[in-house]
Amino acid sequence: MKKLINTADSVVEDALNGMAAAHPSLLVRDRVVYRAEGPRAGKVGLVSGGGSGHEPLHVGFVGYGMLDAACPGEIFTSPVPDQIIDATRAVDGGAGVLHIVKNYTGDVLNFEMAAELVEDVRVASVLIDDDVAVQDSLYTAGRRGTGATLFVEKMAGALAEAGAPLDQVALVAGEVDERSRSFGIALTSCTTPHAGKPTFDLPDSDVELGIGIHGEPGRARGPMVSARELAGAAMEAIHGDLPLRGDLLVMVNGMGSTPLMELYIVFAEVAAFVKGKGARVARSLVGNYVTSLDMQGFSVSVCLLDDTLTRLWDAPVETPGLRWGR
Amino acid sequence: MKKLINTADSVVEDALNGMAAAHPSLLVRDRVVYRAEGPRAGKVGLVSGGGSGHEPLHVGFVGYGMLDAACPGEIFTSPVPDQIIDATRAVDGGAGVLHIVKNYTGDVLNFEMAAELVEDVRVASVLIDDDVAVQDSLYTAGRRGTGATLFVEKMAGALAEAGAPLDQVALVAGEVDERSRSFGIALTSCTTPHAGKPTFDLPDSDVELGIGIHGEPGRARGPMVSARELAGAAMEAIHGDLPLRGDLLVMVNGMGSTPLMELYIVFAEVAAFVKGKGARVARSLVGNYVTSLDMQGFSVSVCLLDDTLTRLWDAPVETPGLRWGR
Amino acid sequence: MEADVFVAWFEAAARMVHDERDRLTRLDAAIGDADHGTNLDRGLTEVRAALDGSPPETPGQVLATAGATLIRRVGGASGPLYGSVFRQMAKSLESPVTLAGFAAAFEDGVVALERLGKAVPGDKTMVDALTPASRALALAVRDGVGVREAFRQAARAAEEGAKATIPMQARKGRASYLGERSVGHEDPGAASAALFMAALASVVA
Amino acid sequence: MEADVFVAWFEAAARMVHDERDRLTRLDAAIGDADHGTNLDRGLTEVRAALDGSPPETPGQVLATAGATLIRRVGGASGPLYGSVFRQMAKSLESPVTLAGFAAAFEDGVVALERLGKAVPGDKTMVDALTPASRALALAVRDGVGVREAFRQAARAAEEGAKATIPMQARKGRASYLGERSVGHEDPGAASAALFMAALASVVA
Ligand SMILES: Nc1ncnc2c1ncn2[C@@H]1O[C@H](COP(=O)(O)OP(=O)(O)O)[C@@H](O)[C@H]1O
Ligand SMILES: Nc1ncnc2c1ncn2[C@@H]1O[C@H](COP(=O)(O)OP(=O)(O)O)[C@@H](O)[C@H]1O
Ligand SMILES: [Mg+2]
Ligand SMILES: [Mg+2]
Ligand SMILES: [Mg+2]
Ligand SMILES: [Mg+2]
Repeated sequence: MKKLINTADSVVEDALNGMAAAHPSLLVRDRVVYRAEGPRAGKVGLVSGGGSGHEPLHVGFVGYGMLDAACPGEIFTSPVPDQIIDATRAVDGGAGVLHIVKNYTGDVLNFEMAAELVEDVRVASVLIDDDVAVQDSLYTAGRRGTGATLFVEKMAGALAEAGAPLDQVALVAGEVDERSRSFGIALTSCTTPHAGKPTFDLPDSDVELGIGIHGEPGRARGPMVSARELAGAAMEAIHGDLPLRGDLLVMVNGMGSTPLMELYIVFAEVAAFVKGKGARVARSLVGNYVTSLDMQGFSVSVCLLDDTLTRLWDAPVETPGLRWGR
Repeated sequence: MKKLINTADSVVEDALNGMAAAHPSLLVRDRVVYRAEGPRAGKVGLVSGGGSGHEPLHVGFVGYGMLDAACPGEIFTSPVPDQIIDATRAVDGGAGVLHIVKNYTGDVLNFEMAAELVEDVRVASVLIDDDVAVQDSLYTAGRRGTGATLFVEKMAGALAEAGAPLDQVALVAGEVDERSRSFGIALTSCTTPHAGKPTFDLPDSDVELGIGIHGEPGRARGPMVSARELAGAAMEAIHGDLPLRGDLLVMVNGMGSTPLMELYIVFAEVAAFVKGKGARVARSLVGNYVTSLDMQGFSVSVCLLDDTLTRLWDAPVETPGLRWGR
Repeated sequence: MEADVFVAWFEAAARMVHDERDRLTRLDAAIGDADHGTNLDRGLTEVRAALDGSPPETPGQVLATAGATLIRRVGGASGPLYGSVFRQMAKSLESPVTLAGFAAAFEDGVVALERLGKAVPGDKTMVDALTPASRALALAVRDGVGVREAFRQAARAAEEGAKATIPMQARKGRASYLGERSVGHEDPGAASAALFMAALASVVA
Repeated sequence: MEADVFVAWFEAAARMVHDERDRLTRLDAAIGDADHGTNLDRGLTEVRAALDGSPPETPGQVLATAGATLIRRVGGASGPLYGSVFRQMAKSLESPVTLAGFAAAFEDGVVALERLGKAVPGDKTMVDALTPASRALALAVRDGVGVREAFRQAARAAEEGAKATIPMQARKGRASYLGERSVGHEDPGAASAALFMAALASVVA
């Protein structure tokens, strides 16, 4: 393992210190990342969080138009209730707080515990479960939350910024999740600092299809083929679950160690696929946004837009990881 | 080699198609990336370029407040004069064109040839040579252009946008280069699509110190140590060449496959170093901006700011790779 | 059983989990996200520190401290789940603590876990180690077996339960995403649950 | 020498560079950026296509086409440098082409290269293969040696010149960044220059 770290135990702490040093707009306190300017009276607060190792998600999405606070756990480990409780209390501007929770047992349990304990704040929560690689059935923990989390944080954030009440922000957040699907493919495993070696072995001839964002192996192993074929596999999985139509928001997301050039190559194929289905890429994002440490690979996330969602996507945002309009 | 590509021969073409599909604000024609809206009358045009494999540099920095056109060559190969000639003619709004050239023999020769051949356009050029790893002497091709290229493109771009004449834009561009220094460290080699295997071998116990951005080995090999020590080595090299003082613009840049979390860990150490020298991180940038395909590692670039440069840095920019203020 | 037995339990568990940390993480790497050993080691180190800091006076206080600390420090799925086992035990346990009382409280703890995680036996989770352990304790009480032997049987049952997760296909937690690929691997949470029970047995050995 | 000899020269060079592409790239990987083989192969493939497309009538036209195509298609350092050699040769060459005329034009080409790249012998560049080749041609002319033997001697001199770059420390181009670490490796541009001369020798063999 070769990583730019000091010790395996201090990676989260050290990285948060770096974020605080780099971004005066952020405040880092007790393992929670806040907007430095604090809560705005009357605005619904947005809190998310999850294991670390997915940067810029979530900590890099704190700021105007997105999150009010993010609770980073240890590497790939959901945050603990204390962090979520602190964050929830701190960002409440009187209009209540939305918890944006990716559907993993750990995230769900810890956010639930926290929500129960902050009786003094009105809390709603939305569960993100966009990963079509997982069958949503009695035989799984349900679909994982992956790339669509960014869509929800952005759009719900814009709505909250515009002054919408908690129930409406929660409703739209849920709608964004429902209209979004993702699928990921890994070319390599990642290496967690504590394990010190790759989570799984993958020969040069193979890829993992249907991965999540925690370095887990995927649903199946397949042959390493061209960008066109890999993009096709991801898009078929998405299209098979939610037929593509109309205006789409499309994200081609890198898993952390995939160069931007390769993501653009994938995006070209994704765009061609979308066109082939008679739909339209109305908005797009290409880059490393929802990552899995140093994994090589990509995921595609698609959201079926309507006018409202497009407006919410286009609204100004000012965070370390996503910024436009200001 | 495991890459998201179709064929080694088509990587640049395919990636440019992806960029064009992802960014309606860009126009890709004959291997040149332009702002879609074309030149603005009276504005100095900014043209840069170089080998591909450094994305987002340069193609991702085309847009309001930065470049008017970028000429991507093959992987790690400077563009050819035809591209530069096309770009120079196309972006001239009557006020002349600045060529921003990184100091590599290939880049210099091809830009020079192009400049000689476009007699119909007033061309000035600035040479970027910020890499302190290379001794600037008769015994080298001179210092390489690396991270400071982004600073120059941003600040000269802002000045051009503000309507400054060519000689002034060129002057300030040169000044930014003179006030900037960089140093890079590789944890792994990169793999070019054509070579298909790593450019150099590096055991887990070692790093390459003083690398450029083309996968070349560095000036020396050293032991793999902590982020603190590696950041310290980079900062000592910079500080030894240009003593840090006053307000600094500091970029901690990933070489392409280094996760953001690790870059923040490095940034924390860099910020501590700067503080220790009595200087101040006034502006910063953390991310993969001037990359070397899938290399793991980082570089630090520092620019000594003054009020003018700070204002130019803060001015609005709207490109795929860098965006704020609009 | 006095408070010191319970303190000793968590100290032994902390030691054993620390020693087995890499094995637990490796198990989690195979069908999860490679953090279970680190998670529990971190949590139990904190439990130890909390118990050292202000030694509780009653078994219930020990369990309550352990449960709360695990919830406050572990995160992930296992933090709340283990935490809820011990917090429920703390609530259920009557003093003085007898084997029967312990077994009943333990059963309550497992039920609380099942309720929180919505897992049932056969889902390939820690439940598959803890329910056999609970049943072994109940049988020991019924059969009038001594504490030492009862805990040993519980440990054995937990260990067997953990091993029995190997052929199972996961239906809960992260391993469920793997579908059939989860078959053939021991569940890391079941393995750590077996360590908890082995620690208990070691305390009264 | 007629145009067809020059066409054959570039066809042979294209073939040889294509066959040696990976070796050139490997040499460039050691002290450069691993693109020299790909660069030249791409360029010479284009030269071939250009010569096939509209076969030039004079040696000068062949050289001019080759030079311009290399400049338009190679990029990097080697594109403009090789391009300038052949463009200068095209300008200098007088018809009919004699060995003496060829040698003089070649010398002019090398001088143009040196002027453009500001490299001198010993800097560990293609100059270190091309200047000995040029000298060999001049000596052959002086000694009245035949074309075939003259080209063979030039090829040998270029090859020796290329090998002589191995112990040199680079002072120009990308390899110069490596300082002392550039010692011990053959310069890729010198190696490809030797191929150009070998191609020339093969044409009149
Ligand atoms: N719903 C559940 N009910 C019971 N146990 C569960 C459940 N989900 C997960 N577990 C247990 O948690 C263990 C994983 O713990 P850990 O790795 O610490 O958390 P995470 O899965 O969040 O990374 C699994 O091996 C399993 O035994
Ligand atoms: N200034 C120079 N003068 C002469 N030859 C040079 C000079 N700089 C580089 N070269 C030659 O160019 C070769 C490298 O070519 P190539 O790899 O195609 O370009 P780049 O270095 O731009 O990647 C070197 O091996 C060397 O022989
Ligand atoms: Mg986890
Ligand atoms: Mg090159
Ligand atoms: Mg886990
Ligand atoms: Mg090269």
